[in-house]
Amino acid sequence: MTFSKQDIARRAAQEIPPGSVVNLGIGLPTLVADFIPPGSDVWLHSENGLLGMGPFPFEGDEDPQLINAGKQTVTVLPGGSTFDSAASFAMIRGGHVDLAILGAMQVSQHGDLANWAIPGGRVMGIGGAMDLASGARRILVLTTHTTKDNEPKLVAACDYPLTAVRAVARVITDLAVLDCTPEGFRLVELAPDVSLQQLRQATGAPILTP
Amino acid sequence: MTFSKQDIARRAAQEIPPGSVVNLGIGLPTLVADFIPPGSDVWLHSENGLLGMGPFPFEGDEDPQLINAGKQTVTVLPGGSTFDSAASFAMIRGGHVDLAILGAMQVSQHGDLANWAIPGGRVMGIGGAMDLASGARRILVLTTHTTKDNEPKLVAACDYPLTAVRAVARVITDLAVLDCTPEGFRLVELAPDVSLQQLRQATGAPILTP
Amino acid sequence: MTRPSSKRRDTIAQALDGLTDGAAIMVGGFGLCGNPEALIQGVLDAGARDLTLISNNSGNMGKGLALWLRAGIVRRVICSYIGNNEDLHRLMAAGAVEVEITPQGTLVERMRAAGAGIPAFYTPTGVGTVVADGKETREINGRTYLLEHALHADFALIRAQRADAFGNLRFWRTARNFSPVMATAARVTVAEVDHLLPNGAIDPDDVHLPGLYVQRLVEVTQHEDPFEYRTTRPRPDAGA
Amino acid sequence: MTRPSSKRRDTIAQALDGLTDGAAIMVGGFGLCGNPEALIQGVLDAGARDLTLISNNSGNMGKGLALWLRAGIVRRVICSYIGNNEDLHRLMAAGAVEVEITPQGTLVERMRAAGAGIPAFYTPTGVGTVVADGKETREINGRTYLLEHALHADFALIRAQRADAFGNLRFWRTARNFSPVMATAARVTVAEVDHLLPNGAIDPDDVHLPGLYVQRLVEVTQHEDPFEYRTTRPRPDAGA
Repeated sequence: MTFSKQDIARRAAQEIPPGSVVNLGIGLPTLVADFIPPGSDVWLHSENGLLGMGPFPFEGDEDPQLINAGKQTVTVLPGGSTFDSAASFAMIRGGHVDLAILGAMQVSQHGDLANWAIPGGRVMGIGGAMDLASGARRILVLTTHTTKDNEPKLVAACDYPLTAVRAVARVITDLAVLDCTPEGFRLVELAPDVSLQQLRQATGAPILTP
Repeated sequence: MTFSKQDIARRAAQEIPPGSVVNLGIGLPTLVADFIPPGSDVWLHSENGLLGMGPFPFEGDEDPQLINAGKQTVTVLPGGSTFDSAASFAMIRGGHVDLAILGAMQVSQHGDLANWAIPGGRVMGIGGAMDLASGARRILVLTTHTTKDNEPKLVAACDYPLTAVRAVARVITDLAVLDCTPEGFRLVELAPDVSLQQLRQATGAPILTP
Repeated sequence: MTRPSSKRRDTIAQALDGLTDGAAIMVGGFGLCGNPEALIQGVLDAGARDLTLISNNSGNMGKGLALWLRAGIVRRVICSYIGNNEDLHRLMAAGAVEVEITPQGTLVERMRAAGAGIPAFYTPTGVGTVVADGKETREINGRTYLLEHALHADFALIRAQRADAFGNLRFWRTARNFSPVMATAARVTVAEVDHLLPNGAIDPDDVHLPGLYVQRLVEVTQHEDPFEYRTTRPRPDAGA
Repeated sequence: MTRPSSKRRDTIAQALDGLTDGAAIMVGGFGLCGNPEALIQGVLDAGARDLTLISNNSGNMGKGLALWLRAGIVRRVICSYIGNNEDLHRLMAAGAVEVEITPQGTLVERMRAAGAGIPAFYTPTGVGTVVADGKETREINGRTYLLEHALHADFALIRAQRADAFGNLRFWRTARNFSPVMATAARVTVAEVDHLLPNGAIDPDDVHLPGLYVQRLVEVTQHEDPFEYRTTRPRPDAGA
């Protein structure tokens, strides 16, 4: 049994220290918000200029001028603040965001991240991805272990256009939790009923066991 | 009859275009505020973080947390704003202050300004002087024409430590109004009853007449 | 204190006076959030062409700055994200518009630098990526950085919630985004404001953008303010 | 929402925990305006020595940071202006304190850079002066600039008017000055606040400094707030 998307998000939430400032990327990382325990004093940062992002608004309360970086309507919690984009990226670049949880197209064992463009594919743009990947104190990646065509996304070296080099600390996939090291991905935790052999077959880089 | 300090300040006020943002240095330049015509929409900037500085407060209204760059208690006019020092110097360095009116120890014909340290004297510090002199769009200097020892302050080349090079546009002294040019100080206006010869004798650089 | 400000313009056309063909224009907003809707339409009406558009998304879903793209008045775009801005995808693929994609933090820091008199700065963002191509790198305290340059514009068109006569602005929630920074980087900043108030209406400590950065003000009371993703949760039963 | 914040400290000593000999400390204030008075006294009480003090004026008239200078606990000062800070003049002349004098705008921009992850930037300020001695210069678009580097600190000690539990701050009038910028540049920022309120007490749009920059909060309700130059004008006769 592999980790479901919900499992990945739940596992990712365990990586968030109480009192920390966290930026959640678009897609799978967004789900993590649902698993942050109440009262853990975690502050969500949205790079369009919001700290202390709350849940989606109640029906009828949505404000087109209060959105997250995914352009979804959101709310702001008591203790939240708004600011301009220069201030927002100063927080990111200056290392004041404790953790960024990002999606990925490829991650290398060295922690190189590729998550903004597929070679030959349509360019969606960079957005805040490069700033987050090189600026946040710790980078956690959530991704399926392989592509739809069963190509490994965890590789020895990325061949997709890079977002940042030596950036990712830990990866959580449907198969495992792994740390990036120069020698390979170090296994932290296997999904239930996933074998080491299965993991190795699905990974394009060495797997180190503890 | 030479220009008095009041005359210099009154003449300097004529250099301020309506609607402009002006920074007044400590000392003689501070007097200029009294001669800005009401309704001329001039906004005084104080580099400690205030735009729209008003007159001194009424007795009893003084607030120790509302001061100008000379650390005097002041007021803030309707339409004024407060901000941090980084924002304040971004305004100055970015050319958003239209005019800085500064004091001087020496000014060269090329517009070099020396106003922060006397060789061998006690160093008072730089403060905002270098930022203002190199950042404001136009620099106007107000000064006595000579030192207490009758040495010229308007010179061919400064020998005091510089504040900025090629910075000063115009100088107003007790003897004359003069523009800086590479060839010498170009006379704009003589004080009443001051002769050109008198001006030349008191100046350490060529005087060009219109 | 409450005399009419000389910055006030009665019409959009007056507010955009002097905006010529070939101008570099920064436009505030994050996607469609915080767009100066009337000014965007006004540039179209004024007939300006061959524009360089500097804006984070440069339109979306056929709205906002997509109007400029569809009208063919944009020659070049500097942005950070295209996403589902199909108009920009199409024009970029056809080679009709030159597109420079920049990391979002670098884009806004370049504007901040322009406004603050900083001609260039070093940043870690983009090192080892295509963003670094052709740029100077430098090692400082053991880490590699890129040199990035200030980004100026002829006009900044922004939207604010409240203004006073001097041009002090306040923004609402995340509609602030790039707008106050763009205002510092442009030669002429035009603010489209929901409410234009007399001086004194905004406390000095409550100003988001000091008025010296705003050259023209135009009051526009009606906005579409489109949603891109209207996400909600069910309201808990309030009883009754 | 109103549970006690873990950032709150009950005593000044707790707020300064971990401040060791040899630390680099930024202290907010412009002259004596906006000084964290209790924290300044607290460092003295804690017995820390050999400090690097980064502050625009580093005391004045025997007050504020002049206490540190008189106690001999400062080894080095980075400031922009000495003026009539006689204690600093005396110690500098005696060679007892090393003093680096920096243009005020460069001083604060170096702090801003440190907080914003910018390791170095070019500035026009100081070109052709002693400030340029030993620094790299570079011509950009026909003008010469100096390279200046980010300035970090171990601690920032600042004063604010209002805080909420998360550490969002508001400052009063010109007491803001360097404080919010220093908070971004230090490893640990301690804010001495007049009023410590629950989260929600400050509207998100009204925050001057977001709480992520503040690690510790201590409420201090009494301050001397000395005047340096109490300048006034006569009150017009109010009748009666």
